[in-house]
Formats: sequence, C-alpha cells, structure tokens
Amino acid sequence: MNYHQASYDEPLLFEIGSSDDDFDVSLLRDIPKQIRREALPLPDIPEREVFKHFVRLSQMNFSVDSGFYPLGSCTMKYNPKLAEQVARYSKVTDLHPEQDPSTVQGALQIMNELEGYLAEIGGVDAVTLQPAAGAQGEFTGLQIVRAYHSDRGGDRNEVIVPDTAHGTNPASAAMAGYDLIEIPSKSGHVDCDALEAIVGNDTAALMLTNPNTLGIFERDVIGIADIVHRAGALLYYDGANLNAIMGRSTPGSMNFDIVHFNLHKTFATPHGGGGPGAGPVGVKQFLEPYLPVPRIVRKGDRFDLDYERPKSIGTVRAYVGNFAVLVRAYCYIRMMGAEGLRDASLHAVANANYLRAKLEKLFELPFGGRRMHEFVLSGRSLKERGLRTFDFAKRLLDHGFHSPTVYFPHIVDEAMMIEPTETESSDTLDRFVAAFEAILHEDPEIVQTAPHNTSVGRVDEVKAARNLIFNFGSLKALEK
Amino acid sequence: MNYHQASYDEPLLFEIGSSDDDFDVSLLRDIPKQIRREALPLPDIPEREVFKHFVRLSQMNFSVDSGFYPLGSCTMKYNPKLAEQVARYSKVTDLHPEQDPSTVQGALQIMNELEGYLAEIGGVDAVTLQPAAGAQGEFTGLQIVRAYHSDRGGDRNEVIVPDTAHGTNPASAAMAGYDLIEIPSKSGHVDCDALEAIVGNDTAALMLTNPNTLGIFERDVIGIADIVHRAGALLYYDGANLNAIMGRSTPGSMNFDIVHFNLHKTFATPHGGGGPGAGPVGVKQFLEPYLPVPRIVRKGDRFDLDYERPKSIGTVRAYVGNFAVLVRAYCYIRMMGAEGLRDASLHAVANANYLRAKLEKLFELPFGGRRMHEFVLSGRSLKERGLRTFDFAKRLLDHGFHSPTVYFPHIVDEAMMIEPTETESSDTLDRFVAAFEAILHEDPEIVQTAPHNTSVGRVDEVKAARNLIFNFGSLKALEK
Amino acid sequence: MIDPEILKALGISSPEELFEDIPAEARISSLKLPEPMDERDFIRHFKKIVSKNITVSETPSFLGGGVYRHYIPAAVREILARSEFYTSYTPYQPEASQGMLQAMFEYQSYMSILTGMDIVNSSMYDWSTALGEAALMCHRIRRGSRFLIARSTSPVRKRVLEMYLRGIDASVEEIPFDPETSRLSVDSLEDKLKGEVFGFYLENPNLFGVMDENVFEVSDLLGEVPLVIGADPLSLAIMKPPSEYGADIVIGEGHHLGTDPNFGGPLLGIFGCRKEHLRKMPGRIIGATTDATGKRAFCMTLQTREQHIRRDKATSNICTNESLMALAACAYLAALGGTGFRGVALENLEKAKDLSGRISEIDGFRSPRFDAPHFNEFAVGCDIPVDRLRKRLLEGGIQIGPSLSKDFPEVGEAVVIAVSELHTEDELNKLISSLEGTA
Amino acid sequence: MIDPEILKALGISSPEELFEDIPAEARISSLKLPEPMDERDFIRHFKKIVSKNITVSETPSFLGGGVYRHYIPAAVREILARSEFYTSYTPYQPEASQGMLQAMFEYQSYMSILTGMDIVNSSMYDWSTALGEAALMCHRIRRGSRFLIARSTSPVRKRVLEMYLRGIDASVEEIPFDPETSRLSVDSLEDKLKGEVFGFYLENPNLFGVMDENVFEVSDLLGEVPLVIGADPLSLAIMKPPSEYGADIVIGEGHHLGTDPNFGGPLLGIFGCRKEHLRKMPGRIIGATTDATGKRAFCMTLQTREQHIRRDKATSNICTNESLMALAACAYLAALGGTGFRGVALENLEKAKDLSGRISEIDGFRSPRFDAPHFNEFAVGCDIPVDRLRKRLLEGGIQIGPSLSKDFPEVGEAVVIAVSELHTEDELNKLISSLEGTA
Ligand SMILES: Cc1ncc(COP(=O)(O)O)c(C=O)c1O
Ligand SMILES: Cc1ncc(COP(=O)(O)O)c(C=O)c1O
Repeated sequence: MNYHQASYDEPLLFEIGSSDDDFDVSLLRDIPKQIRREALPLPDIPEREVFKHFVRLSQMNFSVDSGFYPLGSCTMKYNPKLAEQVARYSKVTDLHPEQDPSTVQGALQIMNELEGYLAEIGGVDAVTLQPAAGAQGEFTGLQIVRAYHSDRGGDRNEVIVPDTAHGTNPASAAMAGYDLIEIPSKSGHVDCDALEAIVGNDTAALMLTNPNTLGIFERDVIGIADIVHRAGALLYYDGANLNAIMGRSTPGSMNFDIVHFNLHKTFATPHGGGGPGAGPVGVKQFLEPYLPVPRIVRKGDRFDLDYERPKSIGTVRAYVGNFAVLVRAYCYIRMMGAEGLRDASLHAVANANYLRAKLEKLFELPFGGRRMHEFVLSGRSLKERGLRTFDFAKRLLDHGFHSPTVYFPHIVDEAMMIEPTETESSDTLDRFVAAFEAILHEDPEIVQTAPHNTSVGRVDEVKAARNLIFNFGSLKALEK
Repeated sequence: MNYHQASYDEPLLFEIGSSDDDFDVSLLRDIPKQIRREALPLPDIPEREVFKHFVRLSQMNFSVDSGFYPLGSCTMKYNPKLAEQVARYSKVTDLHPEQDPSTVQGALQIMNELEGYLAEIGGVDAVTLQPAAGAQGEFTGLQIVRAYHSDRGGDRNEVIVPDTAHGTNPASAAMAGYDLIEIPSKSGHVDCDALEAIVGNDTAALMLTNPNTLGIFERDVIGIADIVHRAGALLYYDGANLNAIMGRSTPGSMNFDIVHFNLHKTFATPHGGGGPGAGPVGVKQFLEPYLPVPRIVRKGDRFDLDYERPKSIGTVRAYVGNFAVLVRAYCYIRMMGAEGLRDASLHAVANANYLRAKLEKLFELPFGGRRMHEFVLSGRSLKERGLRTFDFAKRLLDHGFHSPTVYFPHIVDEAMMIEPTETESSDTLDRFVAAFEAILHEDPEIVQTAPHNTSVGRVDEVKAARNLIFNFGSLKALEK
Repeated sequence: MIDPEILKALGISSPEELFEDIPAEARISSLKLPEPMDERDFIRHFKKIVSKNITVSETPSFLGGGVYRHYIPAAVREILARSEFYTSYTPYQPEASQGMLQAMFEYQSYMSILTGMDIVNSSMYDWSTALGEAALMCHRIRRGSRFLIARSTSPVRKRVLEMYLRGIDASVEEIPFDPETSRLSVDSLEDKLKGEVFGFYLENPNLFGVMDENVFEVSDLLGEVPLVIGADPLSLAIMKPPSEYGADIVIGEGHHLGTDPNFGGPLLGIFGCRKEHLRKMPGRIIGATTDATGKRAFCMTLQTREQHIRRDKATSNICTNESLMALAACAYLAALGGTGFRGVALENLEKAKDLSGRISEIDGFRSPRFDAPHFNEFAVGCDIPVDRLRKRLLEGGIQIGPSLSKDFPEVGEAVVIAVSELHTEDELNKLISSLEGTA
Repeated sequence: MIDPEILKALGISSPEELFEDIPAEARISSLKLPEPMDERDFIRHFKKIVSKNITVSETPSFLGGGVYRHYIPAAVREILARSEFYTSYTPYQPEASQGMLQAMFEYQSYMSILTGMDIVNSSMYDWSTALGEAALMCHRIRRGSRFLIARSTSPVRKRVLEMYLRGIDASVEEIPFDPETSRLSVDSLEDKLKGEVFGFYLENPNLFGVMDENVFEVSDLLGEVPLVIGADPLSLAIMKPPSEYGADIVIGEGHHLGTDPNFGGPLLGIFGCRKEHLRKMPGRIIGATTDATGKRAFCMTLQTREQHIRRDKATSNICTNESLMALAACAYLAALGGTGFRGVALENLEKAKDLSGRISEIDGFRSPRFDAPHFNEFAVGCDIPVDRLRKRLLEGGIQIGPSLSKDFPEVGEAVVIAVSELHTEDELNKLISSLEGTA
C-alpha cells in the first residue's frame, strides 16, 4: 500500500486575505442611513491564492473520481462527463424560471421526456420533477397521501416504516404531520404478520424500499401491498435502491402507488459533495391529480406549465425542480437506453454479490444468502481484537478506499453497508477485498489509531460538539 | 510541515484495460491487404477507469495551481482562468488553418492586435507570431540574421553567446548552421573587453538576455550593442527574462535588433506540463522584410494573410502559430493594460529581491548585490554537511515547494536559480524562507534521502538511463 | 455481458439467477425507452432541443424575484469543475473529506458575517424551503398556531411555506404593507400579534426591491416571538446584517453567488440563526475541531438533530442538500473579495436607480411604483395591463416578469424590474425604447 | 502599490530604486496599450471580435491536410482541464511530477504501438517541424547533401523542411508519383538514389489520402539510407505500422487525437525511431525506473542529447514542446480504447469512400482523382478552376481547400476533400447539391 491522500497545511480563506477597512461610506448614500452597513470584513484575496486554495482543498477530498466509494445506500456510481459538459451549455444554464413558456420550449421538452422515461422505469403513470432531493420526494409523496385520503373524506394519521428504514423516511413522515409506526423486521424481511396486526384505518401509508436496506429483495412484496391496500392505505416506494432492479422490475409492477427517484443515485448525476440531487416523484394514475404544480403539459408540439390543478397539493419548492440535475439524468438515460439500464442493474447486483461472496468469509453476513445491489456485514467479530467497525472503516481510508456506510441499518450490530455499484471493475473489487484481508492481519494498534494516510489524522468529533465552533470568528477567538 | 503529495499505486493504462483481440478483419476489406493492420493491441478501458486514472495522475503532479514553483528562468507565474475560459470558445477552437481568410477575420484581428502589443512591449517594429516556442523563436531569429547578412552579400558564420546562456541559444545557433563562440562572463556580466576581442567580420550575431541569467541587469547593454553593431553584426534578445523590465525598458530601447517573446513565461500562458508555448519574434524595421510568411496584414477593416514576401525566410512551422496560446496572451495583455504590466515587473523584481535578501543570509550569493526578477545562489556550503544542492532541492519538495532550477547557469557552483514571479504573496515567500531555514537544521541523513513526502521517493535516474525502457512493452518484458 | 469469472465466483450459471427473488408478477421484460445514443449523437440531439430555448443571456431579461444572473468569475467556474468536489458526497468520513468540510466551514463563516447570525448551516434546498423550515423551527422554539408574514413576501415562497406548515396545521397570516412605500405596516403587525403567534417573517429588501427601515421597530414588538428575516445576500454587502435589528433566523437565496439561473434549480437556501436556537436548527453543520495530533480539522457536528440519527424527532428530513452551491458561493465570495462584492452590490443599486429614473420619464409608467429606496429591483406601475406589455416586449425579445396585480390587486398593474451588473447600456436602452413604444 | 514591508526588508525607499541599473537611454516612460479591462468587459470585447469567425463546426468544412476535427469525448476535455497538468512544466523534479511523467510514458507507449517504433519521444511542435528534425537526424545518421522526399508530400511541410535544412546546406529533391494512382514512383526513386543521399521521406497515406503499398519496395532500395515515414496516427489504427515496411523514423501529426484544430496551433508532432538511432534522436524522452524503495517511477532520460546539457552539440534546440497535446492524445486513446479508435478510423475510411463515390456521379468532377484506395481524404478533379469553385461553395457556407494545381500543375485542377465521423448526412448532402449546382 503506497497510498497517501494529498495533505496541505491550508489556511482558511480569512487567514489568506485581509479585508479592506478604509471603505468610503459616502458611496452608500442611496441606502437609508439606519440600514446601511458599516463594515464588511470579508477578505480580499488574489485570484492566484483563491485558486490554489481550492485546488488544494479538492485534492484533500475523497471522491468517486479519485477512488472506490462503496457507501451503502448512496449508489456512488461514476458520473459520465458528457452530462457535465451538456449541463454547462448556456442554453441550459441561462434560463430564468419565470421566463415565458414560449421561450423555454427546449427545457420543457427535456423535462417532459424525462418524466416519461422515469414513469416507464418506475412503472408509474405520472411524474413530477419538482422535489429537490430524495427526502423532499418523500415529503411530497406523503403530502399526496394526505391529499388523497382527505379527498376521500378519511383523514389518517399514521405512517408505517420498517425498522431498517432510512432516517429520512420517519423524518419526512413526521414533517408531513404523521405519527410514525416502526415495525421490526424478521430475518431481514418485513414481518407480514406484524404488519397485518398494525395496519388499520389510521394507516395512511407504508413506506418501503425494495430491495431493502440490507440489500435483500422482499419476495413477498405483492403480499405486503395487498395487506396495505386492503386497509385502504397507500404503498410508498423509497427509490434509493432502484439501481438494483432497473429494467427487471418496477415499483409499479410491485404494486407501489407512489415512488420517488434519486437521480443522484440511480441516474448518475453527481452528488455534489452533499448535493444538489433531485427527487422526482411518480404516481399511479389515480394519484395524478394531486401532483405538485406547475405540471409540465404537452399540447401538440408545444409545452406549457399548468398551474390550474384544483386537487394539486401545491408546490414543495420554488419553480420546476433542479433543472441542471434533470438535464444530467436525461443525458444518462438517453445514453444508456433500455438495455444499458438493464445492464447497469445486472452489473450492480453481480458486483455486490461478488464482493459479498468474498467478504462473508471475513465478516459475518447477518441473514446470509444472496443479495441484490448491496449488503450489510456485521463488524462484531472485531471486538475480539479490541476493535470496532469504526476503526476498521478508518483504516480502509488508509488503504485508499472510502469506507462503507457504517452503523446503519441499526438492526445489524456494528454494521458495514457496502454498495459497489455497476461502474466498478472486478479489479477494484479484488483490491478492496485484499485491503479487508490485510487490515485483519494488521497490528490492532495501527487500526485503532487510523487513519494515518489521510490529510488529517483521526478527527475529534466529540471536541467539535463540545466547542461549537461554526465559523472563522469563533475559531479565531478560541485559538487565541 | 504537514505536507504530503497525493500518492497512489496507479497502474499504467495498459494494465487497467485489456485489448479486444477478436476483431473482425473483414471490416478492413477496403484497405489493400498488404498494408492492412492485423493487430491493434490498444486497451479498451471504461470511462470510469480512464477518468480516475488521470485524476490520480494529476494529483501526483506538482503545478503552479497547487503550489509555489520558483523555477528560475521559467517564470512560473499564475495563469488567469479567464484566458482558459475564452480559449475554449468554439469560435476559437473550431477554426481550420486553411480556411479562407474572409472566414477568420476575428482570429486575424486578435493576432494583428497582439503583434502590435508585443511590438510596443518589445520596443520593436514588427512581430511574427509563428514560432512555436522560445527555442523556435531563436531559430527563426537566426534565420533572419542569416537572410539579412546574405542579402547584404556578406555571409557570416559565427554566433556569440555568453557562457551563462540558456542551452537553447547555442543549440539554436548550431541548428541554424552557425559556429558557436562562447564568451566567459566577468563578475556576472558580459566581459566587454572579451567581446570586443572576439567580435569581427565573421560575427553574425550576439545572443543575450537582459537581465541576464544571474538576474543581473547588464548595465552596459548600450555599449555592448555598440560593439556588436560596429562589427556589422546583429544583437539578439532572448525574451525569457522580459518579465523583469516590462513597461520600464524594452529590448528595442536597449538597441537589440531581434527579440523573441516567451508567451508562456512573460504573458502568463500556462506551461502545459512542458508545452505548448509560443515564441513570437519581433524585429526592428530594417529586418521586417525577412519575417516568416504568412504575414498578417491589415487592409482597412479587413485582415489577410500575405505570402508574397520575396525576402521572407519562409515558414518555420506549419500555419500561423500556436493560436490557442496567442489568444491567452492576448487576454492577459488586455486585462493588464500598460499599468498592469508595469506593476507585474515591479512585483516580480521586488519579490525576487525580498527573497534574495533573506536567502543570502543562508547561502552564498555569487557576485552579491541587488537582482532583478531572479537570482542564483550557490549551494557550495552544503558540502560541509555532506550534502549537495541536489539533495537540498529534493528536500524542498518535502516541504511542499517545487525546487528552483538547479545546476544552471554552469558558472555558479552548485547553482540554485530562484524566480518567484510577481504572483506570489509575501506570505508564500516567507514560508519558503522558513523551509530553507528548517532544512538547514534538519538531520543531513533525511535531506540526503529526500524526498519523502512526494508520490514516489528519490528516483533512480541512472537506472533509467541504463535500462532504456521507453514504453509499456519493454517495461513488461523487463518486469517479468 | 458479464465477466464469467464473476459468475463462477458466485456459483451461478446465468446472470438471471441474480434476480430470481423477484416474483414473476413483479417482473417486466423490458423498458420502452428510446434507443441508446453515443456521445456524438446525443450532443446533436440535445443541441437541437435546447436550441429552442431563448436564454436570458441572448436577449435582455429583467426577471428577478430571487433568481438572478450575475457575473461569475472564470476562476469560480473552474473551481466548481474540480471533480473531487462534485463527485464526493456527504463527508461521513471527515479524515478523507477535509477539502469539502473546510470549504463548508468557510461558507458558513462568510454567511455568518453577512447575516450576523452565530451559525449558518451548510445549505437548504432553496430560499422557499428555507422559509418553510424556518417556520417549523419557530414552531419548535415557541409553539402556536399562527405564523405571520409580511404581505410583501414573494408569492412563490409563500406557497411553499404553506406546504411546509400543513403538517403542523398552522395558518399563515399576512401583515399588510404601506401602500405608498411598501414598507411593513408596523401598526398592523402589532394588532395581529395577539394570540398564538409563533413567528414573524419579513423579506428585506422586500419583493418590490424596497429596503425597509421599519424593521427596526419590529423586534421590540415581537418580544419572545421569533423574527425571521429573508434577504438577498448580495444586499447584505451594503445593508445591515439582520442580527442588528433583532432577527432570530436569517434565510435567503444564494445561488446567484457563483452559479447560473439554471431555470431555477439547483438553488441555494441560506439558513442561519442565533446560537440559543442552535439545537432546533435544521440542516447540516460543520464544526472546527482537531485531529489526533492536534492539527486543525473539520467535521459534521450536532448530528443528533438530523434525520439519520434522530429519525422522526429530527429537526428536518433534509439529507442531500445543496453543498456544491454553497461551495460556489464560497468560491465566488473569495474571488470577489469584500471589495469586489460590495462593488457589485453598489453597481446593482445604482443601475436600478438609474433605470427606474429613466422609466419614470416615460408616459404611462410610474417608477418606482413605491416611494422608497430600492436595491436591485423595483416595481413599475403601468397604465396598460402588464400581461399585454409583457407580450409586446417579448416580441421584441425582452423578458419581464408577470403582473403583480394577480397576487397584489391593491398594487394594480405593476411589474418588478430587476437589473444587474451584466445589463449592458444597449440592453437598458432597448428596454426604454420598447417601453416608449408601448406607452 | 508595493508592500511597505518589502521595501523595508530591501532597505529602499522607493520601488524605482529596484530598476536603477537600467541606463537612462534604455528606459521608457510608459507603454502605449489599450486600457485594462475587467473580466466582464473583456469577455464582451472578445466575443465581439471572434464572432466574426465562421467556424468549421458551424458550417460544413472539408479541409484537412494534417489538421482535422474529430469528436473529442467529454471525459478527455475534462482531463485536459485539470490544472495540475496544464500549469506544470518540464518535469525536472521527477519525484514531484510522476503524474505527467507517467502520462508521457503512456503516450510514448501508445505511439510505439501505432508506429511500431521502439521509441517515440514525448512530442515535437508539429508534423512539419518533426519532418525538419527527422531530416536533420538522418543527416546525423548518414552524412550527405541530398534529402529525398516523395512529391506527394504536403507543400506546407515541405516548406518547413527546407527551412530546417538550410543550416546544413542540404537540398531537397522530389520523387514523382504515378500519375494514375499517386503512388510513389519506385523507379524514379531508384534513379535518384545515386549520390550523397542521407534520407528519404514519404507520407502514407499521402497528401491525396492514398494508402500506398509501394512502400514495401522502398526499404530494400534504400539500403543504409534512412527511411522516414509520415503518417496520420488515426490511419495507423487500420494500416500496418511503418516499422513493417522498414521505416527508421516515423513522424506525424497527433493534435486531432484529443484537441480541436485551433486555427492550426498548438499541434502535436509525433516522432519515433528504431532503437539503434536512439542517441541521435531529438526531443524529450521519458523512461521507466524505480524509486529508492523499488517502486516503479518515471523520469526524463537520455538528457545528454538535449540542449540544456549538450548545448550546441544537442540533437535539437527544442525545450518547451507540446506535452499537453501528448497528454490529450494519451487521454483520447484511453477513452476510445483500441476498439473505439479503430471504429473511428473505419468510419472515416468508409465515409470518404462513399462521398467520393457520390461526387464521381456529378458532371464535371472526377472522384477520386487518383485510382487507389483512400483513407479519410481524397482528391477530386474539377472541370472548373478550384478557386472559382471554392468561392462559390463559400457563398453557400461550405469550405474546401485550395487548388492543388498551384503546387502540382501535373495534377491539374483538383482539390482534396477530407471527411470525418463528425460530418452529418446533411452536411454531405449540402456539399453534393452545391457541387451539382456549380457543375
Ligand atoms: C434509502 C434512502 N432513502 C432516502 C434517502 C434520502 O435521499 P436524499 O438524500 O436525496 O434526500 C437516502 C439517501 O441517502 C437513502 O439512502
Ligand atoms: C533563458 C531562456 N531562453 C530560452 C528558453 C527557451 O524557450 P522555450 O522553452 O519556450 O523553447 C528558455 C526556456 O526555459 C529560457 O529560460
């Protein structure tokens, strides 16, 4: 292992430049005095220093483009550069959201077509592109659930999620005003009996992802749907795991009513260091009237924005959606085509199982067996050597790999959730396995104090939570 | 010091992909059989792997944008990003050199204006943009020298250069068919007596740069010019050091007849990892007829290419020059204006002297005193500690700095030639000085085995020269 | 298709076995999608479609309202193109992600200075959802059933606010503005404050571009009721930070610091608050700390507020946010520096004032519609219906916003005109002569 | 202006003191240059000027002759925008420059495979100077006074060759081509070989796009006289490497592997040779070695051939070269892979054949002018003067090259038409119908 991440003693911008304090306030004469700013202590920094700063910071940032990033549930696949290129066209970037629709026909066409592709891939009838991310897709979906039930005169106040659900599911339900019911899973699956027992007139919806968070396909999904639908509730599909089944199944064909898509996962738009993403929501026909406004509508050759939708839930964010992200997803889908997407899911699942088969020899795989696009190991056995999953994850960084998602889902002790995606080569997977093996033979002391080859050593997160330093001003005060 | 350059065990492209050997040769039926290729062992590599590869390689490459690069004589200044941006416009990139001039009026206008700016900055009357780099500028200039003399009926076969001259000067002279006469310098200056003694009817030209390679301004440049001109020879200015005097003096006002410009040095076009550059050549009026064809000519509002120049030396490379480089220099000059360029030379000289003043306390500065934009230290004193300039340079890399130019000019023992340029902050210069101080206090063993914080350790150059491995095929054979 | 090595390693003979858990009823045989394209063909196809767009850089546009076009320095565009930034994700492993973490810390620092808030999170989706989240946060600070907003709030954002309040069953009530100046009617606010009010929101500059000094009277009136201020960060280069007039929470839109309008997305929701409310705040927060050797380092902190730890008790459901936009804003502010940033703000202010003055001289238009100092946009009263005007201008290639009369009947026929440093003299002249032509 | 700290450190009171060595006569007081511009203004200014250009992507162009437009994958463009590459310089410190060194080694490897040469250097300025350098290298290998070239050599390159040979006072002599096929007249070569010949140069495909099989007869004839072959590397995806017909040196133009035409610069001169000539070779060479720990590493090697060591005895004066273009070619070949690269070559070949066939059906044109298999371009014989044709086509927005008749009177009125995978059906149709219109 010869890996070392770039490491620079890079000061903060505020330490590089200095701020000009002899500003001529008379220039502000057009601003009412009471509300006029008196000091603007932002540094002036030469372009040379600004650029160097960010080049250095970028090199100190692990990314898909620099290495393997098997963060479970996040689908860190490679983002084709063509999508970046076309998203930079001024015909894409220089559009204002309040332009007259006649002047944005191209943009509306792209979105209209993208809605159609997503509907096909999701097995649903109508799609809105408005939500800014997966979590907002969930929020949107739950507002649709609410509108649907209240339209039928029966307000319902409970949303059920499995205990393996991603944190956004319960959080979105709560934000939409629902009481949350968590059902424990059984051998890594939804416990249908428990579900049957819980579901009732108060149930507004069940939120599920399939394959589930453990990477296991819920074989009984049709049965689950029946239980939910019989109770008059709706079934919501968290699209985070759609990458496993594209072209082979659809949430629609599994009888889900509502589905959100994570374009930044399944459709290869880059994750942006935390965002932006896009979380379009698709629904079956009977829920279409509730979708947010504006709707993109096609009239012959022309496209328009329709705000006159009496049953619509309203708008979940300003304007039509994260257009620049949508453009990238559009590019991806058009480049892949049906076969390409089908192939992607095949390789995603094959890669995950290849890794799973190798790594389950080293770590316990709870609820054994085959997986779909990801799998969750337990790092429990590390304890015998005085180590934790946490340490192991840090040490993986030293070997040049990003760590898996750790300590999620909560039902697996010392969880490591691994999602390789289809864009990794078997060579990379083999090297990853070799790193696992190597670490298991390393001196526990080294592992426990890892990482050593990153731009900084182990970060003291407790201190961060104690010191509460969120900006340069406080930091300067503290370091003095 | 917390610096570490990024380091990856990055395989060669040929080790990442594999080549497709079951190619259907019947597809080649339109190619005469005898000349038809039978195997094309180039690897097929997924975009994901290609991109990761080059991101990693880029991080393992020291650059102006990632740090201080005080390579003497090379003027490694910051390259403004606007120039990169405009050079990517399709109106710049998508022009074929054989287009009808009526379709490239914008390109010709840019070049025509740039010629004018360079003439002004160089104090000359006419400029050609054709030469691809400084060395080619020299070659061009010497062809002009030859044409001039032969036009006057007196062929001359000697070119004189000082012993501090850059290697390209003698090499260009030789390539142009001249015999080379090297004159030793005296206290870091041209020895006028020696020059006087050598100059004669065989002298075609004297090549000089001023400030010279030691960073010392040849105060007696007008006297030198007189000596040369009196002998009927021409005076050639190597523009590599123009950054020191922009807006304060010109080669023309120093009585040089021919000058080349290094746009990749003085005019902030990036160095491209070794190239491309551009080496325009400017001449006084009496030499204008000899400039290469095509000449860019202006007729009223229109621009044209003129090939009908009976006295022209011909063409030194295909087409009009490194246009994309010229565009960047044009951008730079227009953004700087006269005052900006004047300011650049001021800061370049001030920065160099600031560093010089600090570092001459640590190392010997031969021929003491003030310098212009660069200076040369001798690392001779390192020998006392069993070290050489070579070791010191390697150790600077560990501190996150590129090394100065070393072992040049040859007249300084264990030379370190330092050119900070105007784009570095005093903060950076202070850190550089601190690194010098630190290294002088470090364990010589550490210095002697440096570098330790780069992507690889000290490289065995002797082995490279012995093994003669220039491509993957030979490497594979050797490593087997 | 698939590496036979892999099939062998998995002990299966056909790739289809990998999917055998999917029940037959749930399977599909194929997707109906257009044929795949290679890069070349896609570019041609795509260019053909988007060529139908008429951009706001090709033709003069005076649209604003939260989304603006400002000059983006070349260096900023290059920084955003660094793929180590844009292909990374949430920095769960701080040791390997110091680059983005430090940049987010710097962004937070910039925004703290601009807003005067003790802490600014590392982004919300946009201004509108930041407003929704701010109202929910107010509700956590002080329970109640009524959320007040100034009537001069953007209707676009108001609609999203209503959506976000649906879950807590709260009502949104408007405080009217002074018909002459569009400044907040402080008396009306006082009247409405009785009852279960859990927050008050005001935009400054307001929807009509007016810089409102009345805000200085608000804080005392509100007492314990949290004050939320919405502001364009560019205006904060020359206007007092809202902390100085008692804001508990400051929100705003930041996309125009470093990114293009992009048809309205992605945007950058700015969200800051005073430190006493810290634990009630939504979104990701980056904190400074040290590594094992004492070296300065950064990491996500106070994650116990967030959905991945706190689940249904979280302060928000936000997970993927708009970090890259925050990076853009940080790089933009760094590239401009305080001097450059203030310069842009001033240029916008002056340009708006000049343009308004020129329009006021045209028959049939009153400009500015409201008698008060404006920042970078201003309302213009029109004698003819704005919809008609809009159409006519559009024929001449000029884009303006919709009529205010729909959402603000009391204002009558009027339209907001936004300008920026990017408007050329030509473009402004073109607007003027077109307006003259329609009057 | 200047940091007072610095002045103090230098012990001077005015910055002017720094320049006091410049004698008064040599001083200037100021430069007469246009006023400085900020980014915004420059962009406007620049766009206005370059908008006068009509690009070969906006309108159909059939220009070739060494500079071509090929599709550049988006990933390649992004790789070239990595500023760690383009803001570095000659890798004098190999430990800190492994990135560029490895890429150059990879470039050399790709080019070795394509050309069949044992060693390819890491770039020359362009094909034309590579030709000049190749001739000088031949002269180092085998002294003499006459350098032979096939008459089917590009006149552009021939002119540069003559320039490079001026220093050694050698003459350039042409070997005619077969009037029917444009293939080398082998008999003529044999005749000319008597005397002090130090090298022979032939382009394959030749200037007219013809793939010449006669080269297989050349090597034996030449004996000890070095054979230099010029080739488009794209053609080498489907044609035999020149090593197989005895080339000692292979040169060519590589810019179109990964970069745009850029009005003809920068370009990429490819230069390779057999290992026995290694030490006579010009240009920078990257070699593989190991570091102190035995890890694989790369560095410049055989520098004793180069100007910075060998000065006037160097094999060339080249210093700054075209490394970035070599990086582009490397990234391009990596992105396309062998399969993709061969695919492009084949597509070009077929398109040229089809187009030639279509033109041959138009009255007044003979296509191809030479009766032999062509690669990506072909000469068309015209009944009307090409200059007239060229002008007419230009009016319709179509660009073709100049008449061959000036440099090749024996060919008569003819023009070379180059096509690539980027030409659309529409563009080809437009050419055809325009030709029909002129006939
Ligand atoms: C299973 C699952 N659901 C929902 C989400 C939320 O999506 P987003 O981050 O786009 O809001 C995630 C994101 O990590 C996820 O993994
Ligand atoms: C003094 C001097 N002269 C000439 C040159 C040659 O210029 P180029 O590398 O552009 O060919 C250089 C380049 O390093 C130089 O420093």
